Amino acid sequence: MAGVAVSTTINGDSVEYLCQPDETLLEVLRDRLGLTGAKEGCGTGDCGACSVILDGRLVCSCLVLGAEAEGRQVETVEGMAHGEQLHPLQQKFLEHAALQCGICTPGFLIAAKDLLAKNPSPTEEEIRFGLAGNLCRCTGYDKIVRAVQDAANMMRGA
Amino acid sequence: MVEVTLWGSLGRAAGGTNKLDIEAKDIRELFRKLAEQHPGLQPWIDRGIAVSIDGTIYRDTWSKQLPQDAEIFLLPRLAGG
Amino acid sequence: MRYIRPLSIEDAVGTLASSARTAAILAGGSDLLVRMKGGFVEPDLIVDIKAVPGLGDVQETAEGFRIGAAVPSAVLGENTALKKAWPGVVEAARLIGSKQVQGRCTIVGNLCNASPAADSVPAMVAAGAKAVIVGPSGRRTIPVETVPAGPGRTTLAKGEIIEAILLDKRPPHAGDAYLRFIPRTEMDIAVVSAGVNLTLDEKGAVKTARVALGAAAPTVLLVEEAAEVLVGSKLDEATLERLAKVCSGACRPIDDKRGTIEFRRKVAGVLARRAAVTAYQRAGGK
Amino acid sequence: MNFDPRYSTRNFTAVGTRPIRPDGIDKVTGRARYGADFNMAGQLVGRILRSPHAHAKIKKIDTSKAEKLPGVKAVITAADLPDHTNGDAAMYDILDNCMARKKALYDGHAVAAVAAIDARTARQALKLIEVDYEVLAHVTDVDEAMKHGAPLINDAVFTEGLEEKPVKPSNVTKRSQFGHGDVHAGFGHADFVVERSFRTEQTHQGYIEPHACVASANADGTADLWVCTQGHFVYRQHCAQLLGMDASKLRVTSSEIGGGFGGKTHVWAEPVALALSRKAGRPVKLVMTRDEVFRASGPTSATSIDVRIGARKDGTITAAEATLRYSCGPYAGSWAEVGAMTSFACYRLENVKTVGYEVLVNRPKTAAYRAPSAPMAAFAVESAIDELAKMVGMDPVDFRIKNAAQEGTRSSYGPVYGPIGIGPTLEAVKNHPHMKAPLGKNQGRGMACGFWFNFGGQTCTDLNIGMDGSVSLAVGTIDVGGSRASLSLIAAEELGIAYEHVKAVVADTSSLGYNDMTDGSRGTFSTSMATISAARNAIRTLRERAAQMWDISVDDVAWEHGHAVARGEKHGNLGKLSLKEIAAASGTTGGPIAGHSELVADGAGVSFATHICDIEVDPETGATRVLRYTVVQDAGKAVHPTYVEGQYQGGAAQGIGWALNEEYIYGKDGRLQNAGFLDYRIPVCSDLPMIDTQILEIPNPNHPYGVRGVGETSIVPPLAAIANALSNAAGVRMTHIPMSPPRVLAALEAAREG
Repeated sequence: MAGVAVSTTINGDSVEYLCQPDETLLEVLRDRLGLTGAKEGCGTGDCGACSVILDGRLVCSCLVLGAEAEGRQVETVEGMAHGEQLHPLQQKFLEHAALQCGICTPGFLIAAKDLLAKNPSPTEEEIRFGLAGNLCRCTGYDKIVRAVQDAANMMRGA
Repeated sequence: MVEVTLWGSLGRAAGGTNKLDIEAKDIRELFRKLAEQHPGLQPWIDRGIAVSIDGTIYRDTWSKQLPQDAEIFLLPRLAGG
Repeated sequence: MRYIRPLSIEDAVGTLASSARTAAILAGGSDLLVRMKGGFVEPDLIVDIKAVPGLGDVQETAEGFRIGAAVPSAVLGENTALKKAWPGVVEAARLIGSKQVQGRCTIVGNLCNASPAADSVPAMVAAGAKAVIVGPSGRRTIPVETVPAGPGRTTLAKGEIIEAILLDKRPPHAGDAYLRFIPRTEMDIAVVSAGVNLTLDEKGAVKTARVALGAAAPTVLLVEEAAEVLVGSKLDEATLERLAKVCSGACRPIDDKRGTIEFRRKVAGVLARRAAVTAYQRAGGK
Repeated sequence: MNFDPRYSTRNFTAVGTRPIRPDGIDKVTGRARYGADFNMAGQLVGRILRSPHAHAKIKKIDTSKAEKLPGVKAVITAADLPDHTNGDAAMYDILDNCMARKKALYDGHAVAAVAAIDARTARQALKLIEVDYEVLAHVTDVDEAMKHGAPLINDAVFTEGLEEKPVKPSNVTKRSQFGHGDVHAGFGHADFVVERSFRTEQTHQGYIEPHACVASANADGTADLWVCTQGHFVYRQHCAQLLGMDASKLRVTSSEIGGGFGGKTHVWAEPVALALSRKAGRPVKLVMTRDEVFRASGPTSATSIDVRIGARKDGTITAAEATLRYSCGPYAGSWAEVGAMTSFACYRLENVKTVGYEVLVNRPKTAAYRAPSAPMAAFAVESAIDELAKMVGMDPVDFRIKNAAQEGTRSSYGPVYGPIGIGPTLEAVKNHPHMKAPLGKNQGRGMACGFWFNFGGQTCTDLNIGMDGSVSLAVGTIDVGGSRASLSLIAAEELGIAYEHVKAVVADTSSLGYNDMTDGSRGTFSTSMATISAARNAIRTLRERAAQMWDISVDDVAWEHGHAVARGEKHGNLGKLSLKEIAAASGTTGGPIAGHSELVADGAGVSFATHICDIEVDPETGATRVLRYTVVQDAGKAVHPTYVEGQYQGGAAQGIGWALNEEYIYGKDGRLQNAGFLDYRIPVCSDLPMIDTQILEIPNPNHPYGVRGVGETSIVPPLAAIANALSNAAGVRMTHIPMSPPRVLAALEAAREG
């Protein structure tokens, strides 16, 4: 099996790695680059725990090959805060207790970030459908939706 | 002497009785005497029996005193999720 | 296993045609990677077609629209002209998977995966969409309904790639719609689905109609009798009743983990009826 | 020291506030480490080979080809896990479940495992293992399994609990019975009787994090295990026992846990990872795939339940009876027994009888799932209660209020209740604005009650006061949903300091005494009790140190609001000493200050909830949508109300999923058809409305702050609440869960055809 050399940008940093042709971007992030914020909940694109933003598009990193990241921009949960300054979504998730076990949280944060980038004033229904690709088994989604609403308010005000 | 009520299945293991009068000051003594008087109950005790004293369920506090006028009810020891 | 990213369609076709063993085309990967993960396929060669010029574009031409094989559904949803002309096709494409999957999945992939439950296919079939196929012996254009041969099988020959989907330019008074039934509100595979495409005459009567059903047979079903029911009508109650009945009757569904034969039959008719009403309204009918 | 757990009223300062949880920042930045986020140098990848057959004799396993594959470092079968269980039947079942010994008992049962240098090699190696199966007849349905002539899963099973020991083996491991009075006579006094049979399909806890661990066994007999679990001390005991180790030589560190809900209460693959590591001489990481999680870990029981309830014209229930059959997977369990205990627990009944049957089937070993066994029983009973209320002509809430259990009622499972919350939750529902909101076409409202026991258990904590006066709290119960925040609040409350100065962590098994796992809604109840006890012990030391600093008797030192205060006129000029000042001086007053506590937290207190829901049915497709949902539940005392709400909402959402779509679907071949999140349909964000909550606080007399467990009860009412709403919306009584669109549509069609 021939390894593929990849040059890409992750959270603004240039990164190079060698991966196998069938290795997913999720595996590369977690196992080669130590970026374990993206989680594997299913490996089949059904849970959204591995969500990342690839060239401005929300994707499941389990459904992207590591080789495909060549020359592209990848954003993960590790890149959301700036130093000690949390992203408004991160802050609001904490304040609203929008997480219990927290395994789905990185995926939700990334999906919500993408949602608000495209729609800064979503309705509750738009938030619910916008986040339907992310499964949470703990919260019943109530506090997640409220946190996203509150973060959207905060970001519009800023 | 306290009156102890057994749940249905335990009653069968004790020979078909649902109520027993036992001289016991605490849960530990209760279990010891139950096993002495009804050897068929030993496996049940080993697997775990919970003791309800006036409606409060005790699973592990074998030192718990058994008040004379209390309602003592034996129950299966359960698992939660 | 090798991963290659050809820069021309000829290279892609050449590589696929000359590959001695199993090769897989990668566009969005939302089916391929799942099948690889499950161990159902182990390709020796992965041909990523996203770097081929033109495959990532939606072009509006004199004849209509040309949708490249590597265009993700999310991009279709952002194309105002396409959405206006073919709202049913776009809404079908936008129902495939989650937001995350939308950023990757393509209607060509959806077609080539050859699932009878594929969301975009009944809408494309109803729309009379055509597939442009490139292969070792050149290009050919065929109706999309002739691509799937059965669950998981297509009529494509070795080395052939679908390069683009063609949708006709819309005449006035035309509308299409797609509806599917899923148990949840998102994330499910269609239990049964219906696509309806109508054109109306000046008086608002149906001039032409195409009705397609998904997850109702081994491949997507084009129900000609249903179209006949609609033509000439203004979708009065009796016509809609007959449409539902004909569609239910045309189904050859199975019992599986997603639904029963009875359910699929009944709901195929319900969805066809509802989709027809929406398509009619979109075509300007009242 | 004796600890008095009795409740006494007090004014809280920290408890009841809603601060940010201590582990929050790691979880929103992606830094929190879960089961699969940990790695060790030289680590191998472990993978498990699983049976494709529902029931098969394992005649021979040939691992030689796999062993020869370059990169494979260990291959194991049951032979590498010899039986150390010494007649402990429950542990033997866990051992056999970890690795099939003689027979594969369900689709997905582990039969062999490999450790290799990477995942690809491990996958290849699995394909090279040759297993010679003799496929046997199987049975996956609970009713079928009880029939005479059903394939026998274990021919050594003779039903326990019958009048006479049976002469023939069967798939029924146990019959259990509860109740009092004379149901026959009771039905004789009834003017109305409802009698119905119900079925519920098997569901999975559906935690988003698959089981994951890293095991490292050393040549000297010691080992380390990093694992996601609800009870690392329990996992240590299980693994040590199954591998024949001293428990003290196995250190288990719990990772952050990505959901458990009962499914991570006993070991699955961890002993296998340790055995692989032992054989390979290297650390082994073993992470289940989602497919494995569904096929081989933790589902709840599938059930078949008959209910009969009678009432007089005035609405008084005269008798209630239920027969409950619960699937256990292929190993004995007590799931129907719990169902039989909880069925009628909400009601005041003179005559009640419940009988449970534990049934073996060729499905994965049943595991606990949030108030295990109670939701199915509540579905059957609360559906029948609703129907009976209609027959009597009473409002369903009033009917329940009339028959609700109260203090002094003999519970259906035996004991007499102390102060309980069923009445108050019903009264709160009766007065809730939700009950009066208008409904539209095809919409209906339903309500239902739920009960759960709640547990306590063995618990210990260490509370260490630093020289700067800040407090580290080491606990031994896993934090599944914010308990580190509530326990920090408790420590702050008792010590009288600010929440910000307390940091709670979950200690590993070598750093703290044994703790039972986080199950039975016990985490905050038990560990808060131990934390209060530890804090009180620390306060005693703080008072002693203050007494030294002042050179007075400790008896003259009291502890008030985080300060030592000298009592009595002669000490009137001494002022106060803060915790911080006493801590700063600790080096010269006797060294570090700490409080410890080891206790058994009993007296958790039973829990009740009542739910209201509005739904809309599409009469043409049978699709049901939840429009509005309200949970009313007694928390005793809500320590961190936001996380209490979270428990209520999460439980309700799981119940809604169970009610509408979640189910294990088996083919005729006995294979699971939907082992993934695509076709095992847990609710997605767009499926649900906001879930309103109302927290009642009826103090638990057996906890110093009145705390009760809150984690589980909220999954109990939704199944029936939705069924009752559906009945009101569409006029059909659904008796089979889930009420999936095909089932609802079939019921609607049948009703239309009359």
